[in-house]
Amino acid sequence: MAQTIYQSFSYILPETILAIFFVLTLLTAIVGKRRSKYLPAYMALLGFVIAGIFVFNQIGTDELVFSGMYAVDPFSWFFKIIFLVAGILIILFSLQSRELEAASTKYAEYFSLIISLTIGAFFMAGSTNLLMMYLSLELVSISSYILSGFTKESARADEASLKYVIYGAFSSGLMLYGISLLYGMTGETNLYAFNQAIAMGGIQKITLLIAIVLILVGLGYKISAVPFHFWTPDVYEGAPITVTAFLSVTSKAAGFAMLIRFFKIGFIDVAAQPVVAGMWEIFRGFRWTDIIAALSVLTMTVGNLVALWQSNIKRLLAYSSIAHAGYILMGFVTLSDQGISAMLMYFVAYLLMNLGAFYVVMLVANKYHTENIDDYKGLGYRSPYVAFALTVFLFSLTGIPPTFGFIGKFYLFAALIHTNYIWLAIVGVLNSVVSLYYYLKVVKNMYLQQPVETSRVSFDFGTNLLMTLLVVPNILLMLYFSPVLAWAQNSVTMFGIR
Amino acid sequence: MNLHVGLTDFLVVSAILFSLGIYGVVTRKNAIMVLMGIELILNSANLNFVAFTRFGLMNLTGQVIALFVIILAAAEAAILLAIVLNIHQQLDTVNVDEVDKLKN
Amino acid sequence: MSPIDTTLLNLAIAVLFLPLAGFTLLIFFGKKIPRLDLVETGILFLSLAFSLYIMIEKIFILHLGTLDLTFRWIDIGAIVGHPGFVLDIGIAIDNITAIMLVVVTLISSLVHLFSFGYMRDDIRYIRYYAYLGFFSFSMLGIVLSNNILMMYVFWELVGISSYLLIGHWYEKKSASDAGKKAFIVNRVGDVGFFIGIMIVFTSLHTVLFSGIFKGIAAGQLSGPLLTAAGILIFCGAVGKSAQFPLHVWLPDAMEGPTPVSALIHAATMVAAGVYLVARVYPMLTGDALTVIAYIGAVTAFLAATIAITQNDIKKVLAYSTISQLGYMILGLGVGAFSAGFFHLVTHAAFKAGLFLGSGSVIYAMHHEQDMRRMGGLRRKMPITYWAFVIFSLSISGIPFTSGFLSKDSILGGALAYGMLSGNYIIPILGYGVVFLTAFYMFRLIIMTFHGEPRDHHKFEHAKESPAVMTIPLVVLAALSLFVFYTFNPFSPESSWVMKSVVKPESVVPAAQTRGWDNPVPVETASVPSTPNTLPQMGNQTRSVTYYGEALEESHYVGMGLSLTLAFLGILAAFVVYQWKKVDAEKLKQSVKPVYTFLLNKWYFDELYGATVVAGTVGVSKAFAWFDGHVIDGIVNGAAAFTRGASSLSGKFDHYVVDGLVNFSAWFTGLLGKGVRRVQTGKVQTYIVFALLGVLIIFFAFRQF
Amino acid sequence: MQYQFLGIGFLTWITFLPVLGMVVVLLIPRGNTTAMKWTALAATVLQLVFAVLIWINFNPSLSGINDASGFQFIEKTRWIDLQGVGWFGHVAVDYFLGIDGLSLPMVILTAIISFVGMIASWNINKAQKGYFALYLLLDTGMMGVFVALDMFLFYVFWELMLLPMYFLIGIWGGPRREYAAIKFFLYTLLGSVLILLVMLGLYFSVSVKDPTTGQMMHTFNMLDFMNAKNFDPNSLLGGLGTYWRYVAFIALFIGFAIKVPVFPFHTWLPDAHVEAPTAISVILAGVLLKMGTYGFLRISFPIFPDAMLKFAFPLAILGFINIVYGALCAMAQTDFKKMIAYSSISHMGVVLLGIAALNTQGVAGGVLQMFNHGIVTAMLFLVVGVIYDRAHTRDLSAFGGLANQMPVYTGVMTVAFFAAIGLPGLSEFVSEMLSYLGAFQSFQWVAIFSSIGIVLTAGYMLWALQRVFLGQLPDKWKGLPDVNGRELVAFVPLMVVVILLGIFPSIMLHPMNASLNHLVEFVQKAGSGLVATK
Repeated sequence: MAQTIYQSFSYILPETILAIFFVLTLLTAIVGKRRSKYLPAYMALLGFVIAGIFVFNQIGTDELVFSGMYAVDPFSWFFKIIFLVAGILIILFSLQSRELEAASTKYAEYFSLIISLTIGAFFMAGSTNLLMMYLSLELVSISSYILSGFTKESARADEASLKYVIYGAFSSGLMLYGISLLYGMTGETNLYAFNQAIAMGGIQKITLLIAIVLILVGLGYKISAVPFHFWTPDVYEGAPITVTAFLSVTSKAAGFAMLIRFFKIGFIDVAAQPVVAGMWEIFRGFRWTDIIAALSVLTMTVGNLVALWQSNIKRLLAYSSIAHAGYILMGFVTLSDQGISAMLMYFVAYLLMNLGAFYVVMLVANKYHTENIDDYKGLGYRSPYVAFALTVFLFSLTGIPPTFGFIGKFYLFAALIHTNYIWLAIVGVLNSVVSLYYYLKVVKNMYLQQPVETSRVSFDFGTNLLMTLLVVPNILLMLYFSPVLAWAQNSVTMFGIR
Repeated sequence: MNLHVGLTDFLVVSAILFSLGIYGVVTRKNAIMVLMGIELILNSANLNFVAFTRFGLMNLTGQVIALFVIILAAAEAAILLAIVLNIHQQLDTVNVDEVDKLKN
Repeated sequence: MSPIDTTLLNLAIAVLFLPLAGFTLLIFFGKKIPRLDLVETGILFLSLAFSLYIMIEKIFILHLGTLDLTFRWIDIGAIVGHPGFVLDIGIAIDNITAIMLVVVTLISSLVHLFSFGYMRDDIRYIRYYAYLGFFSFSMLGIVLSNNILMMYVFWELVGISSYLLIGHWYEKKSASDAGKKAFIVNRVGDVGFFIGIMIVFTSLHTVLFSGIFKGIAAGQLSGPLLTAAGILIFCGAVGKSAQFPLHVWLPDAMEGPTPVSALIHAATMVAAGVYLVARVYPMLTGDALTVIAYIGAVTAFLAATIAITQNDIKKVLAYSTISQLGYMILGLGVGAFSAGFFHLVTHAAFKAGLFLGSGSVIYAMHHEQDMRRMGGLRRKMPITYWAFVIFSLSISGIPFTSGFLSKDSILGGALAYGMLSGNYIIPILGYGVVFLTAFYMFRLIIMTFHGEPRDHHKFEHAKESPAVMTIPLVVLAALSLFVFYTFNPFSPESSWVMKSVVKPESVVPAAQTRGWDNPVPVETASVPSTPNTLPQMGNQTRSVTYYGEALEESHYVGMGLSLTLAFLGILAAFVVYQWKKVDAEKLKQSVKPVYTFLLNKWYFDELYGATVVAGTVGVSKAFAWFDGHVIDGIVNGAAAFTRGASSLSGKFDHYVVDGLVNFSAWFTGLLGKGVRRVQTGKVQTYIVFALLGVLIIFFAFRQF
Repeated sequence: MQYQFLGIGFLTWITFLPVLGMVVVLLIPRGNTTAMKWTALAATVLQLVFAVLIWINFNPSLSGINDASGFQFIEKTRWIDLQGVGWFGHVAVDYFLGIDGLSLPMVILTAIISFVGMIASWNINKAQKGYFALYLLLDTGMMGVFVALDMFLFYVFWELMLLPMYFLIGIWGGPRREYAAIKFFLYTLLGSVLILLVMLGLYFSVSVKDPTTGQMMHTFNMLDFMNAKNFDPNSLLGGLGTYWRYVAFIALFIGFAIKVPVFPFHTWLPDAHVEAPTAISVILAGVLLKMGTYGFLRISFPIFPDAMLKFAFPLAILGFINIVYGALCAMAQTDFKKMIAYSSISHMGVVLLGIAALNTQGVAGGVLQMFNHGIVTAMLFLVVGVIYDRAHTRDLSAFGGLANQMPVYTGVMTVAFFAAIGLPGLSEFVSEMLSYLGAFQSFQWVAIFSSIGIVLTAGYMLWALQRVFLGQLPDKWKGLPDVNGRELVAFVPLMVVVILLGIFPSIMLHPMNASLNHLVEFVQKAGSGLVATK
């Protein structure tokens, strides 16, 4: 049941906390100058931790607040956890990033922007209202525009941010136009009402399609699904590694959260009885699933194939992240809670492996001053542990046991097989085989080829510790994944759906 | 003689604006002009919202949304201008075509 | 089982495994302990003693039936509704076995003795004796086994030991080639043998001879399949006994040391084929037997013709071996079972003798094998010479020799067959060979021992071989006389061998026998032969309807015919080579084409070389290429295309295209390439593509 | 489960001992290579000990295959247990190990080969720590595949084995190692993802009563997959002889065929073998190839008996192609190792032929051939390794007359070669004979044509033997030393096995019989729709 505005505030405590710390972090620029330059980082970290505590308090809540604008339900809760973890990790990474050192005077802005982006992501995950969707999306976008161009001394960062902002603004503009059409047709901005409106029928389908496709542009751009992915490689390559990592996880996950919620709440046919347990019907005559399926196939295939050609590892990871978007989309095609839970599980895996990979890339960039795959030659002999970690992450990205990435893929394919999307499953597995090749290219350079110079390069304890924190779950969660699975399965419930 | 202006007229106008916006974004080389194109797109949407509210639907949601959008548009414009400024300092050009160092 | 049986069986097992023990001993301790060759030889003589005891007990004293010792080797159990799978193997001793035991051990031990002298200063002396031991083991295995599978097993082992011994001087390429050739050619026959076994086993579910015959008698296997089985098993014999068309390996096998040739490639191993046919005789259908008879006849003739032209002393003997083996096979084929086997025994003695004799000559001539360089050795080495003469008389089938007895009865059988079946090709060939045999044998003797020495240097140094080498010769020479077999030099039937080795009852369905084939006429069978008339012999003609009769009828005719031909042959030899009445060279010139044809062994090697060998090698090359280029290429795919297309990493198509299958590889290349192009770095192009995407999606899904 | 050591089951020991060793190796400080070697060796030796223990305590009368009570040394505990939300059902993955007559020979083989391989890799002189660690990991992977009865577990082990293999070939391999390693990895992964899909299909098609709660649940238990009654009739793979079942069978087949390797999926093999270091070629040919055929027998046949009966003949044909094609390709090789690689293809063809026959002797022969070929081919690769270590070339034509130079070596390799030729008295003869006999009963002509292979094998083997050992010894090899003690330690056990099994094949056949007969009977009955007698 909906809540009054006043009550509602108690449900957005985490967001509020983050907002407060956004300000505080900014303030440190003024007050904490002559104290540790890392003060803003610590402040932001503190903010995330406290917010985290409040988020944990919300476990199990299933509420719709601010008169149906914003849902606080297990689904969004799951994503919030992901965002928090990602945020914390990114902050920790940033502390070691050499690129950011250059702009260390602007740490306050940097970290506050990370917070603001996270806030935006929070709202994206929970918004059940078209306007809300648009606003939160814009919040995330704007923060990321600035972040990607943050080291404005470097030309490529500037270029990245320029492309990003133009492309982003354009896509969101299209999305907005689509929203306006939806509003015009239903007179509603609330997804639930919108659902009922469609259920009553009398919607001009052609217009509806236009609107949906336009909205899809906005969403597709966020999750960088082909053909709305073009900004991704350039921005990922141009932006500072930490930001790239952050975008590749948080903003993408947020985009997915929004996508799933929009389509599920908007188009689920509550009346219809599912054929397979856990599947839900969408309104007859709407073939979103086909669109999504097409997108997913396109996305993973293009992502993988182009990744094969990359020589810059950031760019390679950019394309691989596109491909992964494709994999995740497969889960949504099934239109089943099972598929969604598989997607959620995949996010956990993706968070671990992708951030890990980017972390190693950052470390290598710090010490070896290169992002070129060919310069990874002999890494396995010069910095064994880092190389080992990267190997684990890459195999996890490929989805080979004994890594958690395997479980992620495993459940995606399971969902597909269960709902008889066998052709899609086959495309998926073939893609993962292709992907093996370019991940192996890195591994090959690290181990199979002799280093040019053999001096050992070692990293400090903190680094190794942080890396271990990423490596261990990647393997451990494969050996015992039931908690994650349970969590994912319980998190598919959204407010107002069954 | 008073000619009656209906919802459709508004929609048509907004559609035209929308198209013009897209055209601008795609064709203009100058980043500022591209920004203008984007503004056009946003405002065509705004026009829709307002029109829909004015005709048929008797609630104010549309107008409210329009307000929000205007604010956001301003914010976006600010960011973009800042970045363009930055670009100009770095590469001294505002031609989006010449900003293509990042590619395969 | 009565105690004496057990004793004999145990003795037989001892006979079997003693040489193996010797082999292991020599292989592992040959280097450490000196003079192990004596041990090995001792072992052989011991087993000879045992075998003699077994034979005498079995045949002359106790007249025992077949002794059999069977045990279960493999039992895979059964599943419901299917016959179980068990393999029983073991040993059995009947008269044939008993005699063969003696033959093998006797020749083997004599060869061991002989080798003391012949191989004295060989680099791998001990290894040589080890292999001899191993061979004896395998050969005895063949002789003793009571089942076709174990026979096959030892068959192969014999092949291997022959391979090792032929290639004993493997530094010579020709030697190692010869060994390889022998093994592979034999393998070809063995495949047939193996298929035959498969047929037999799958239809009868046993490999024991007794079981097989029982099964066939019960009609579980009959018709063309039975004939096929018989012929396929015979293929094994064709390989081992160097029958046409697989005879090509035996002459090359002469690359091995001469004693080896004597033991393996004259007396025992090559006789194994004959022994095999004798073993499975009851299951051979009429058609199969006819095929066998023809193969035998052809082989005998073909080899004899070639032997005439050869100048290498061992080559001559080799071809004579082939042709004699042809005789035995022919004998079995035409139904002269006992005669065929009898010839095996006698031939073992005199042919081994011939080889050892030639060995002695070669030894004296310091490993000179070309007869054209010899001559006049009679005076230098009398013992060898006289032994040689006896062997030659024996092989030519002159009375008072063992050869006369056995060969004559075979020919008689052939003639009988001719009468009954009405086709005289086989007997004609057979008798023709008698002439040829006598001719080439005495050509050999004259060229080697008579006349004037042609190579004086070698001649000077030539001298009679030491006792260890002459004693075996003497022994064998003695054994080539009739007394050891019968006291009536003119009646083979009275020899104990023929008496104790009786033609076994055929178990094939009567309809598939050659009606007259059995000792007693088969009423059920439609007797194919219309009564034939004998050549005029003074008395009136009368019809013969079955083999026994025909044999008696043909006996004297046959004997006379063969004697005449033999003497003619010897005469011819003397005319040409001794008294030089006819100039051999002129003769050659006058029949040049024929001569060259024969000299080149009917061009069999060339034929096989050009067809089979070249074919296989060619195909293998082709396949290897196919594998490297096409299969890998399918996998390597349109590497060409992608290489052309890919500007970035040539590696990529090399690897990935390789990894994926053709199409997807091509696809990958194309797409990857294509999509990469799109990433121009110009944001507006991106936007255009996005819009394009929107439109495509919109139109693709417009239809609701 | 009564067979325990320190409260842990034998199979767990035998499977995870190497991992234990790996941990120790990793802890050993860099540089102390001797300690690493001996640790690794100790692990493999202990594994061998356990293998022997298992073999001793193995009860040959039990059948296994589809009958849970027929398995031995069973260890079954819930690994993943999740009373999920309704629509997902009860998710359960078992840690389910057990062996029957089918897996026993493979377990023993793996133990032996790992031990031998360990000895063969004694003089690895580059990054030893990594090598031995990976080697042991590989060992675990292989052993796991053969003892796992839960398909999920099976798949994990199956994949687990890929990673170390990739590195072992790629880092310690020959000149073209990168190419070979990647080729191997891509091929095998392509195969295994197909297996993965089929596995999922089975998972959702089969539902059994959960022993604890009594509700219906999906499972990865192979044994449940084999029981036709467990399939939901309207599920993807339900029923008999349906389109999807055939598809699944073919997918599985490709997955396993790539490992075997069956023509035309074999091109990874020559490269991998040639480039891999000796010990790894030994493992590859000795154990990895067997996983493919093991997969057929353990998974494809009993789970899809209907499809098996349908595709038996094509399978036999493929076996024939493997035999002849492999042999002919081997004949054309000049690289010693490559020749032996192709000979493996040929010999695995015999396995295929035998198991395709689907009768007692055929399957028994096939499985025995798997074991024997493992041993023999291991010997062959060791032989090549020995000569390569000394002469640093594998070109057959570069040698000659080694028989005088290295008599012991010659003796060893003569045994190996003759075993490979299928000489009676040596192990491979028995298995090949059984396979051919079986095949002859089911597909007469295929068997007859295949027997050409007997001649061809003799041909190329003897030819190679002649080129390397006979003839004149080139001067440059005058100094080659004969095999040393360490190498003999690797050779002797294998030779003993080869000869022993040649004379008393029943040693190995006896424990297999019950299971294999049951397998044959089960497949034939279940395939033709009748319910097999448990």
